[in-house]
Amino acid sequence: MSPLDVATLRKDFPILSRTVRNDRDLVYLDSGATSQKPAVVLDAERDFYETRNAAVHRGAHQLAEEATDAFEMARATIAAFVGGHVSEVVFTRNATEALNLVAYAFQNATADAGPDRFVLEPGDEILITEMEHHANLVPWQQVARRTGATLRWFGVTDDGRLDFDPSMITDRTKVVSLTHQSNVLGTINPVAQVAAAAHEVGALVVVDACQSVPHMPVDVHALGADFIAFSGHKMLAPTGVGVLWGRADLLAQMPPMLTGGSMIEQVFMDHSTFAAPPQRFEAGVPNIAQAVALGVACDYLTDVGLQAIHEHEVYLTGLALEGLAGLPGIRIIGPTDLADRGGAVSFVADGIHSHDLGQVLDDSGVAVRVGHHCAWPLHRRFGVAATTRATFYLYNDEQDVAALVEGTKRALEFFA
Amino acid sequence: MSPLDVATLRKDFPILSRTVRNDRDLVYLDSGATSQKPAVVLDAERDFYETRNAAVHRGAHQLAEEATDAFEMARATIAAFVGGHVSEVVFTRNATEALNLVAYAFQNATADAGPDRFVLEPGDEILITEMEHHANLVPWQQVARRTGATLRWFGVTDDGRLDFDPSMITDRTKVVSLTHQSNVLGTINPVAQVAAAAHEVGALVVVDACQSVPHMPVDVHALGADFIAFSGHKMLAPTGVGVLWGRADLLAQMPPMLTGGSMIEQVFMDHSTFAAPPQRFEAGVPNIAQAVALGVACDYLTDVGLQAIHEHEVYLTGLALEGLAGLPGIRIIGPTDLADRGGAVSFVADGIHSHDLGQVLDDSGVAVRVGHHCAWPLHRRFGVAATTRATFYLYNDEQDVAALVEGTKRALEFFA
Amino acid sequence: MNLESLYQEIILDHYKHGRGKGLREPFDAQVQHVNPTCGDEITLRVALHDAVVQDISYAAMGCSISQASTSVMYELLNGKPLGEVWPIHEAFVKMIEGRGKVEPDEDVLGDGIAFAGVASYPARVKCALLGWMAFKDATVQALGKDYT
Amino acid sequence: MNLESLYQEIILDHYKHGRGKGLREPFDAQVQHVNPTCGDEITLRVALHDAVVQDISYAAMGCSISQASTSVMYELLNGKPLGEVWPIHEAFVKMIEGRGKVEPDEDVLGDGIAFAGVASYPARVKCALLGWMAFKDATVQALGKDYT
Ligand SMILES: Cc1ncc(COP(=O)(O)O)c(C=O)c1O
Ligand SMILES: Cc1ncc(COP(=O)(O)O)c(C=O)c1O
Repeated sequence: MSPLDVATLRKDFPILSRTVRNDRDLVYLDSGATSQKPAVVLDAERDFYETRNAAVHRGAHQLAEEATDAFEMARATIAAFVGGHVSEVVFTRNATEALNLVAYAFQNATADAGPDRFVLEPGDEILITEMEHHANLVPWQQVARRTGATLRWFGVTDDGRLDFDPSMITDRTKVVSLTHQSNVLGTINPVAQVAAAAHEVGALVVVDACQSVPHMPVDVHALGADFIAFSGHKMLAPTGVGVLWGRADLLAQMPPMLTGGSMIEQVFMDHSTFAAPPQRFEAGVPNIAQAVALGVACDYLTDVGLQAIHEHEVYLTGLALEGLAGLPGIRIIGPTDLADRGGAVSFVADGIHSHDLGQVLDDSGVAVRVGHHCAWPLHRRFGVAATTRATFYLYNDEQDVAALVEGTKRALEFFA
Repeated sequence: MSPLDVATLRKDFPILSRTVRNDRDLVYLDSGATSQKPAVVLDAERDFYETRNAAVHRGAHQLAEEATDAFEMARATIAAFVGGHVSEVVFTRNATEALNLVAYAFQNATADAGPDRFVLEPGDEILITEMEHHANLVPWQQVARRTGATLRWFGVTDDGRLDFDPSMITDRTKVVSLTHQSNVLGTINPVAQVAAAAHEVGALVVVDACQSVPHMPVDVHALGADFIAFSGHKMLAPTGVGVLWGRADLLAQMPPMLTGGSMIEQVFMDHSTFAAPPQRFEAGVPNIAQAVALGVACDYLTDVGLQAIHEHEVYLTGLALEGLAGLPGIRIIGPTDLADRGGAVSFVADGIHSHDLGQVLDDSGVAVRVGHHCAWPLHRRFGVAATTRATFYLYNDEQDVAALVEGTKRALEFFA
Repeated sequence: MNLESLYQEIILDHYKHGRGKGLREPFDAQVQHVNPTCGDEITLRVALHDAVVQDISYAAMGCSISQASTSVMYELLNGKPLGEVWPIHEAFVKMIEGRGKVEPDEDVLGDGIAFAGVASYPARVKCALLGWMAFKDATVQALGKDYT
Repeated sequence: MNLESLYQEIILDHYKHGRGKGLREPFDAQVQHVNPTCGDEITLRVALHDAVVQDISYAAMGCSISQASTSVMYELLNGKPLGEVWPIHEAFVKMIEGRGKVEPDEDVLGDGIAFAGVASYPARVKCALLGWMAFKDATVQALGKDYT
């Protein structure tokens, strides 16, 4: 049973009443890519523009004061949402930029012979996992190449769990970066355990929380993370805003990635000094309205209840796994049990390419994602080029799962 | 006389009917920091979320196709708006990020021993101007320091014009980066002339078009630019979106700044290859709704007419210069004639700090900006710590200018 | 648009029974192309002689649309002089990228017109063109070799 | 809020006739603080003896609020033992950052309460605190020197 009253929640999301392809009801099972937005979030964004729009931290007039207030209050809301301090929240465009920001702290500190904590040398190791999204893989490849450090990774077991081998964490390990919940497998990783091992050798711990912060209660201190990254658009907020949360003492040491206005302390033609965090990492006029709306999205999620959302998604995941197991030739990529697992269900069908399967689902009104979901090495690990992925959120219900199973059946018949 | 029917245009901007401080009508003269938004732009953004919201370039379902269409059509509109090709438009958060993207192309190409065009060596020179916004200054300081190149700059004359000395452009010059219109002085620089000299020695030309693209017709080829950067929020569009336009052959050679999903060609655990531009420079889920709305803002501006907007602003600038000249102890920082000049009027008042002057204006309902406007070295050049700046846009009228002059008079009296 | 007009019989047939499959010798150029969103890939070889396509051979992994369109391409282009090849190639690309607004010419495209429906599904455009783009790339490379 | 309650007579008076201005010897620590948005700056020196503030001397460039608040600070803190200084300092910062919701105590703040209006203008908070933050910084440095 789900703890949510989905029928009531659905009314908050205008897009869910539209139809697709020949008047089918929209069954949106692609929230892992991006979520839909409730009216209250859209209202907040619009209201900002219609009543308080101004550049923040720059003007002394009333609009600028009100805009700055709204922006900084959103920062405080978001900090509280993940158990951090307001000065530890940096606004980025998306999680990808947030992860790059950390990676560039290493690259730039190394180039500048900056703070030890962030300097990498040949022999140093960056440790990730084989289930990372490209956003938490490619930036580390770049850093490794440019600093001479070595990129290593934990494997993934056949049933889609992290193959956590503590002996890989050694004195050479300088940073461990891993996803909290896999966007393909649904697996929730034992981040606290990995973080404890990493901290024992003095390594920094970066958590890609893109698929966890929107879907379950996350507390940065309980996780043991030094940095976490997540995207607003995956948690009911507008596109164009993401968050890097970082431990205050670490942010204080980090060089900026982007430089320009509003992040400086003093500027001369030949050199500059930089402001304290979080301003140091927010160059230029920021994504103000989007940040304000993200604050409102956090409030909305808090009202619904993150634990309830998680339980709801686990419930739907159980139904989906069960329904798909009843079809011939379907293989789940990821855990088939519900322990430490969130609402992403990826699968392949014998003899049908996921693009074709997805097309039949689309024709049935069911929006899923097909391809490698920006986790190409993970797909290679399972010997598949692409999978079909359904992801759930608070506005999905049993009927949506039934439509997924029904549509998949139709695809199997169509391509039989 | 103004060529615009401002009274009619003002109706499109909901915020302009609000009042500030004790029921004063809002007189918004801070568009140089950020512009207000017409309802049609806000409608477009909201409509995107309510009807077509999905992650672009990732899904095979109908929503994803429609979202991708909207996003790519906005790119085409924006490309046409500045006379470029659709594949030459890269979406960033703001102009600051766009300028950093170019600066990092040099930094990273140098670190990677990449394409010659972008490799900098000790002895090479980066040439900017003393009137640059921090966004077009600090990133170049960083690049110079990390590559060993030398940062040099053109000065500014006493009357606020670029002191263009062609002999500073030599074989050592690898990149010339300058603002099209100063955000403090209002000066419009002879970019085409500078660009021609730069191209003669094979240097690349970067133009900070933040204060020109929103306010006058700009054609990248007429400018002779290799890159131009501008911000959506300054041209009626939402916060959180900016643009880098770059010459196709140059973008094709440039390494990415941010890496992650959607910008790759192939990904393996130990290395990756990257997509062609513009995707190569857009890592992660982009600021989709903001980009779509920016497209609509461009259409709105085109309908009003960029040449008419420019003439309107020059007209208001003339009125402001005249009105302020009539007050005792006011000094204009910038040209006092209207040749090659846009709608930014900065000034200081004898014995009154700009913060105090701005406060009295604010109390009169007039929103201006006070401080160094992210051009600290330029202020130092004129021997002032801060100025009061009024900037005009299509929704400002003669009454707004009168309110500025009246409010300034009140300040002079208040602090007499 | 409905599913049946996208997946016409002829497409499903080419998908199940790909023509010209396999990598063969001799060849003048070989290329590898991928579709970065779904990971589909093709390795394709072209053998030219006197500006005539002697052989197109390929090994591909992908969806029905990409597999079938490569197979149809093999039938349409193999053995033809380049002077006849390019108009067909261009017409096919134009149709696929035409967003359903380009009327395909059966005289030029033959079985290729079965892919007209793809134009209404922008997300599948890259699938339908995967083999065709690889062919173009390989042929240009082969020509470069010929003349240098 | 109106202009007159922000710019009270006493503020304008301190602005025009700053108390304790100038940089003097001897001193135990000197700091330079800037307000990055408007470029205002202050160089401030503190001389301590037996945990008593012997002298606060400063050279500053800035708006009426920052100039006047530094001048008032000089009057309030100069010559006092640190034990009395910190409660005043804390009360002033609290009032300024209180967004108009903190009731200032005239017994503690004296003339300082004239700045209560600043709390309603968030953009001016940094102005009002420029000198006070510099003082705190300098005093902490001076104390560090004393005890190491
Ligand atoms: C000339 C100029 N360059 C760059 C910028 C930076 O723009 P943004 O803060 O939107 O990145 C601005 C505006 O602040 C500007 O006026
Ligand atoms: C696990 C994970 N990490 C990172 C990302 C990147 O997020 P974004 O594209 O919003 O930057 C995603 C989503 O695409 C994700 O699912």
